[in-house]
Amino acid sequence: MAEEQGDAARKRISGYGFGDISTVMSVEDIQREAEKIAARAPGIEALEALANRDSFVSVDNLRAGYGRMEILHDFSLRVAKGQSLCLIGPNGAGKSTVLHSIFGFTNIMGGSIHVGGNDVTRLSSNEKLRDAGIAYVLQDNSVFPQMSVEENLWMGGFLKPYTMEAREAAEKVFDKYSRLAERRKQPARVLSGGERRLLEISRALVMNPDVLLVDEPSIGLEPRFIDVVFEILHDLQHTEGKTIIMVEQNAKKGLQVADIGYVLVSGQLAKAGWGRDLLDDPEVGRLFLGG
Amino acid sequence: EDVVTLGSAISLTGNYSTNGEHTQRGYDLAVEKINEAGGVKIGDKTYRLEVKYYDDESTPARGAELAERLVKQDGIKLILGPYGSGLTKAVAPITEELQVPMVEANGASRSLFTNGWKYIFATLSTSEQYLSSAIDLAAQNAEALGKEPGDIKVAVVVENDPFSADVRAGVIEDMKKYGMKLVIDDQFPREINDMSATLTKVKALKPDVLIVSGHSKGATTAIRQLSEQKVSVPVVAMTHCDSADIIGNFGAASEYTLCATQWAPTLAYKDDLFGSAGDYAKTFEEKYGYEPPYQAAESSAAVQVFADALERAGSTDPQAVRDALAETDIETFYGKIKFDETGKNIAKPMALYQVLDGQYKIVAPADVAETKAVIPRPAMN
Amino acid sequence: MILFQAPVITVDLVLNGLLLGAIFALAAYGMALVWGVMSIINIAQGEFVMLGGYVAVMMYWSGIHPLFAVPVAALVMFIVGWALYRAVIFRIVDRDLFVSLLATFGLSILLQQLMNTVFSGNVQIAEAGLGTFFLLDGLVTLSQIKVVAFVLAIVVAACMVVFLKRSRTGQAIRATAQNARAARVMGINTDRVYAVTYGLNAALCGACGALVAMAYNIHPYIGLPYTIRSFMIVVVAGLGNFVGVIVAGLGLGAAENLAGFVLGAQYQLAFVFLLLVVVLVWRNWRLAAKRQYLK
Amino acid sequence: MMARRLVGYAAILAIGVLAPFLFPNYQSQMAELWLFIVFALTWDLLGGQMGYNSFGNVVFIGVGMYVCALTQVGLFYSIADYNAAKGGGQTVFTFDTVQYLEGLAVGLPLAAVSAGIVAAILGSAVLGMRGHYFAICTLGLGVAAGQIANGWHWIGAGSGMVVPNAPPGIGDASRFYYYFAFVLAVLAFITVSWLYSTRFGLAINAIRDNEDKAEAMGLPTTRIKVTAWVVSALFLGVAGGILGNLKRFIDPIEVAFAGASFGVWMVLMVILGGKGTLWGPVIGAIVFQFLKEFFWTYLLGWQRVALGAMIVLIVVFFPQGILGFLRQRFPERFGHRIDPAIGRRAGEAAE
Amino acid sequence: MSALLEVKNVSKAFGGVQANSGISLEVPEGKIIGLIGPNGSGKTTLFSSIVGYHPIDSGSIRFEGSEISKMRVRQIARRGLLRTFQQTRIYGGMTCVQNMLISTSMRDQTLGRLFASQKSGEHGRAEELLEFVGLYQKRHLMAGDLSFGQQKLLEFAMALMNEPRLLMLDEPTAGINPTLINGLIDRLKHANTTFGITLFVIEHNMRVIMNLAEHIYCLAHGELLADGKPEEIQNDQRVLDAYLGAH
Ligand SMILES: Nc1ncnc2c1ncn2[C@@H]1O[C@H](COP(=O)(O)OP(=O)(O)OP(=O)(O)O)[C@@H](O)[C@H]1O
Ligand SMILES: Nc1ncnc2c1ncn2[C@@H]1O[C@H](COP(=O)(O)OP(=O)(O)OP(=O)(O)O)[C@@H](O)[C@H]1O
Ligand SMILES: [Mg+2]
Ligand SMILES: [Mg+2]
Repeated sequence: MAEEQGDAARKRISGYGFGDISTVMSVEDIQREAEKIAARAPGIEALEALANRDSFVSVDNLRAGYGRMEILHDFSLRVAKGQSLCLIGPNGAGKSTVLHSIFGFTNIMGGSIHVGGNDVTRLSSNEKLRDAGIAYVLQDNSVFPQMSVEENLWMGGFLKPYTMEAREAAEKVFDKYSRLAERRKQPARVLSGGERRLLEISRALVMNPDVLLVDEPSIGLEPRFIDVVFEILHDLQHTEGKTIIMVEQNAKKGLQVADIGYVLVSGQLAKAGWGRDLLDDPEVGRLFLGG
Repeated sequence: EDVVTLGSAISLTGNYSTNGEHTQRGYDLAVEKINEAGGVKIGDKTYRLEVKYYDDESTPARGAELAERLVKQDGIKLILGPYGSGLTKAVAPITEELQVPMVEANGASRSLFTNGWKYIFATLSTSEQYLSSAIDLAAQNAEALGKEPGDIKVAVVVENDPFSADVRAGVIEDMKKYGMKLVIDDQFPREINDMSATLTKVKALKPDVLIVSGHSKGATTAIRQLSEQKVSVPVVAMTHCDSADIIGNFGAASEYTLCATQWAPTLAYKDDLFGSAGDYAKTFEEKYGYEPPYQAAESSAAVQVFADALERAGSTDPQAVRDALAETDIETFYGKIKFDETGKNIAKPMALYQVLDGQYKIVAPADVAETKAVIPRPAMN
Repeated sequence: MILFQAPVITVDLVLNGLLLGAIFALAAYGMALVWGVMSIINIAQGEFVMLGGYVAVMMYWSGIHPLFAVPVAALVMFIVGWALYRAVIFRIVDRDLFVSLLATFGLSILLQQLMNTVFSGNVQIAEAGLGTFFLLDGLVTLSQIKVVAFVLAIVVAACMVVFLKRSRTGQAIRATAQNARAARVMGINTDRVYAVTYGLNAALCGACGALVAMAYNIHPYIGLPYTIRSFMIVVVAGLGNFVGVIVAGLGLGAAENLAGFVLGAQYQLAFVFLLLVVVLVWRNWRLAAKRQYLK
Repeated sequence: MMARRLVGYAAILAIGVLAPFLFPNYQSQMAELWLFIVFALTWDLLGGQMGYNSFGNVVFIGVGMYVCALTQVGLFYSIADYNAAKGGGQTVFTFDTVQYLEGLAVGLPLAAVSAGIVAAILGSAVLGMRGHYFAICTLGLGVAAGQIANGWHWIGAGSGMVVPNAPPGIGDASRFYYYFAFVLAVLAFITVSWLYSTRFGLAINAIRDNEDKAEAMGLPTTRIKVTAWVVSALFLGVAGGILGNLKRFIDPIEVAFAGASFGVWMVLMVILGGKGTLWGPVIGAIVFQFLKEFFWTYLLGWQRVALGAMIVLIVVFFPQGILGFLRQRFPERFGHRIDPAIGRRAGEAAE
Repeated sequence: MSALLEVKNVSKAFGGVQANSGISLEVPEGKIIGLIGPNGSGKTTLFSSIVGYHPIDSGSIRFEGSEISKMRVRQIARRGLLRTFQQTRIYGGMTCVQNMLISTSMRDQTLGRLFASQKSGEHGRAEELLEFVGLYQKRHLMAGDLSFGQQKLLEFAMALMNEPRLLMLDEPTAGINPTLINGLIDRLKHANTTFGITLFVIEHNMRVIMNLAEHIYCLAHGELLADGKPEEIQNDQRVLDAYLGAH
């Protein structure tokens, strides 16, 4: 694993990366071809292998959606403690829905979700956070605009029995990221896009979760912030040993940082492999990375 | 057994439902009595009376609709009036157009009798008479008030509805007779339950007479806030004292208030159905557990008028009954009833109560007065 | 114009207006809460006030001093509000705001006639048997119950402000108001927050109603004016500005009383509603200069 | 297809014409129903199609009602005398057939025009706001209008105003007005369905879906909105005039500017039938009128409880309305198609 | 020839925040111009100022030689200056075709024209353009049911339907699948060459902007930091420090 990281570091991609735009395909073509790949989707065995056979978070044959509309069809996922996994795929494939389901925002029609061996399928979202140690960073901006930066962090510790604990945790964050410390008294709405993302991520860490769900960490961010955010994630995984499941449209960057990459197509798992391998996979490149 | 069904849409819910209820009970009591006494004799057959009710929710639109429904869908050709001038105003055009007679006991506004309607008959005195006698009293006691009748100051505070508007008109016409001054002339909307602004005006302008008319809510609010703000006016006169039960609710605060009434249990009228006015009061109280306000009495009388007209007409045909009604000339426990060509009852005077040590005592008109009015009202301590 | 002949009258009017305004403010406060947090406009506001009033009246009938009714009414109404949320409101909480307008309107007419059937349409009062203050040789009168109502209203409102700023629940409510989904990610049970918020609103209205029953009078159809005034106050104060609500409430009360005096009582309500319209149009016009609009 | 539709329309017209003879006892309820259809259609023009939910349309009904009635009287008597009339019978106001018809002939058009003008003026002031601010502001307008009428003695103030008695010359008055209402409803229907077929129809839909976008694409949004409101007002004005004569007594708050009844009912009918559809308001009005009459007849004393409960049930559990429901159920019958992919998902969920 | 759009030291502040200060730039006829800059550097604000979403504090904006900074959104749009939004905006409750039909240019349209029945020609063009962005099969779908990426394409097609002189796109590719992005770029270039529509594009995605734009302006802290050809910008130290970051 360590040398994989070194390997990834060598061909480091900044921001959205550069590269050409030769491959042009219509939505329909992508859909069609993607479904072809989906036909030979990897079995559970392959997923186990990627998770080094001691999966910490495991999703089995999940069927979930919104209202009566089923979005995910028999979706399975495996990731070991301290590993990071990146979901990519076309728009509307159901990537966010996977994270929603793990955190308990969707209504689950079938299948099961286990974290650290115990079944969390039917837990409510605050039980997920308190008992199962799962934290979630949403796709769209989710700070409390009228509250000050530190209040936002305190809210992160809302479920802690004593407010003091939350405050201590907040202090830790401030020691770590000075750019937040400078703005601790200001209302969160004045933060720039990157700082918001930083706040959201560190706020998710106040409850000190084992599993971190991150949806499109880099959306709408300027290149420099993209790198900053991914460094934070990398740091969390490797120094604090968090398990990270992320969704990323900026697929090159995502796959390059993550150990494991899953390709999701219209609610089904189409392909799975080491992030690095998927990066090099021509088919994936053509269909999802823009060549 | 044969039945004659009367129809009525009255306010069972809504702003006027208090008095709507009094009205309904008045109707029911009379119907019950008449049926006990063997019913109505039409031609050579006797009929029982019945009343079909709808709820107009105190809204005229509804009232008009329901009146039409009573006649057209339910085939009822004899209508008993709703409560209040507003609703009567809404129903009368319908009965007029469908040419069915309506005897009403709670629409007092004169504006009901200026459209040339031929099918409306009212057992009650029209509302301009309600409080004009209070003005007369004030004039008679002018020197007691330390004034010439000419410079007595009057404040008129009425709800903004047909009935009170006409009460106001009557009072103002009467004031003109004596040349009194109108210093306050406020009309408050139906929703309002706070008169303090107006009463502040009263306190500032110190009128000698305060006239209030606003159904039960008006009476309640006025009495309460008068005592609250310690506004002492030598003569305070209002309508709907008894239906608002101001004595029960406010006790001392209601002392010396002058109250317009169409009827009182202490009056000398009598008939052979209910006996004397007092007997009627007893019967009513036995059945419903409270003293009958005049709204109930005049309603009962309305049913008697119908019964009488039916017997004289000798048929239930609306035309015949209408003509018989026009000829009505009877005395009931409620008073004499005789209609002029517009349908008003011109045979019965209004009476005026005064609250004296927790009792309603008639103080006007002179011929039926039980005692002399206390004017000016002693200042509250 | 006697206003100027006797300036004391103006004092009297304004004072009585303020007392009235405090009571409006209480109801408006609840509406601001529900509107801000759940984006629901509660047309049944006035009916909650009315219910609270009947609680007071019933206690008065059973010989308990109606002042005790204020907390009791609040408690009872909190439960009622909670129940209503569980029964109906939770289904419309994330719907178009207009749906909530209609649904709560349905509730309001339902409650009106229900109360009419239970208590009849009579005007009811809960006599607190307090006296009256006289200032400036009796020209300015303040009935003590109104003063009590005023004080209570202000105290309750103040407590609410603190509660929202300090308490845990308060924090949760604010968070939910600002970003519900984020709040859920923080592990806040937004559904419970909504239930509590709606309950609190009902409780405020209940307390308000008890005061109305003591200071004025109540009957089943008293609701609408309170609902509309609450609107008016919240709109004028601007959403989320809870202190503003109190100020606006007092202001409205005074303005209304003066208007009733100057224009004559028959135009008092017309004045209130025209004021509402004018305020809105004016604010929108101001925004239009910045090429924005009210929404 | 086309032929079938024509037959359908013909049938409806036939029923409309014959109804008074088939059910002579229900004439005025049916007349009221046609007016309700006008209310609903015109409300949906703004609420459903343009996304502007108005509680203030009663203003136009009220204005129309008063203008028409005042004209009917004013042409022949002093309005002040008529409304102030006091005193036992010496002043009696009667209208012969010619006067009566003349009054209507002038009154109804005048009602339409004045309502239209009011709409244009108010519209340009109020239609700048969006969302619930518009709803609240119109609500305020409705109540204020009622309160002003309620205080204005010249038009009868709180005592209301009795419209001129229908002279025998015109026969059965409620049948007479039934046909007015019927014709008006047909006109209203034709007008709105034509509007929806033009680009104007698309434009108001665009405003509903995203007004900023519509503006950014260069649509004259303000003028479009005001126009739509004025169109509604024209019809509502006439409807008001007719309603006044149908009810025969104009109470400022309960009949003319009846925000708490007509004002809300028209919204309910639309929601019930289906917002933003052509036939929804019509169906909604019919169903609503039946339910209402049923409640008021058989649930005496509980009718409003029932109505309230019904409202809650409708908006909470049935927000898309009858047509909306059908449209979801059989989209293709409404010319829309659903993404096959989503269709598949739904299908699977259904199993 | 003079530029189609001339912005002369435009400033705009929101309360305390100075979103734009003294920005001057030019968009020549027929070109594709890029606008980049850190988050919060004032790009969207500048767009909004140009199309009249809010009044500017100072400066002048000239379009086709005439001052437009005092005009309202609608008037400016009628002159053929159009913008798309950072968050896609389409008419979700209408079908794609209807979305297109209502997007036709209002340049010479009076209110009355709205009541004239549809011109058949317009319908044809609408379908052509949908074909052009690859939405032909979905033309009768409710626009709201389209996926995220397809909605962006529809918005683009609607803009073309309006036949603007200048089209300003705010982050057209944000959150879109990389391969789809290529398709979008291709379409943009196509529109520029075949329809001769001038483009002014905000982007954070270097892969897009570098391949698309002929000239790029870079904002930072509300001020114009640098401008030049893509390769110049790529290697401009200030831009690297303020925006791109070392790589
Ligand atoms: N709240 C919702 N209700 C109904 N359907 C939804 C909802 N959210 C998403 N969907 C549908 O579910 C499908 C998957 O949505 P999801 O957000 O998971 O896609 P995604 O892979 O995250 O796309 P993107 O990359 O654009 O975020 C889409 O077809 C979308 O239309
Ligand atoms: N309506 C507003 N009110 C107050 N401040 C605003 C408003 N709009 C923008 N700002 C501020 O102006 C600055 C520039 O905002 P703008 O949206 O133009 O940045 P941007 O360049 O578009 O950033 P991004 O790349 O994230 O879209 C930011 O600091 C923002 O907080
Ligand atoms: Mg997503
Ligand atoms: Mg931007």
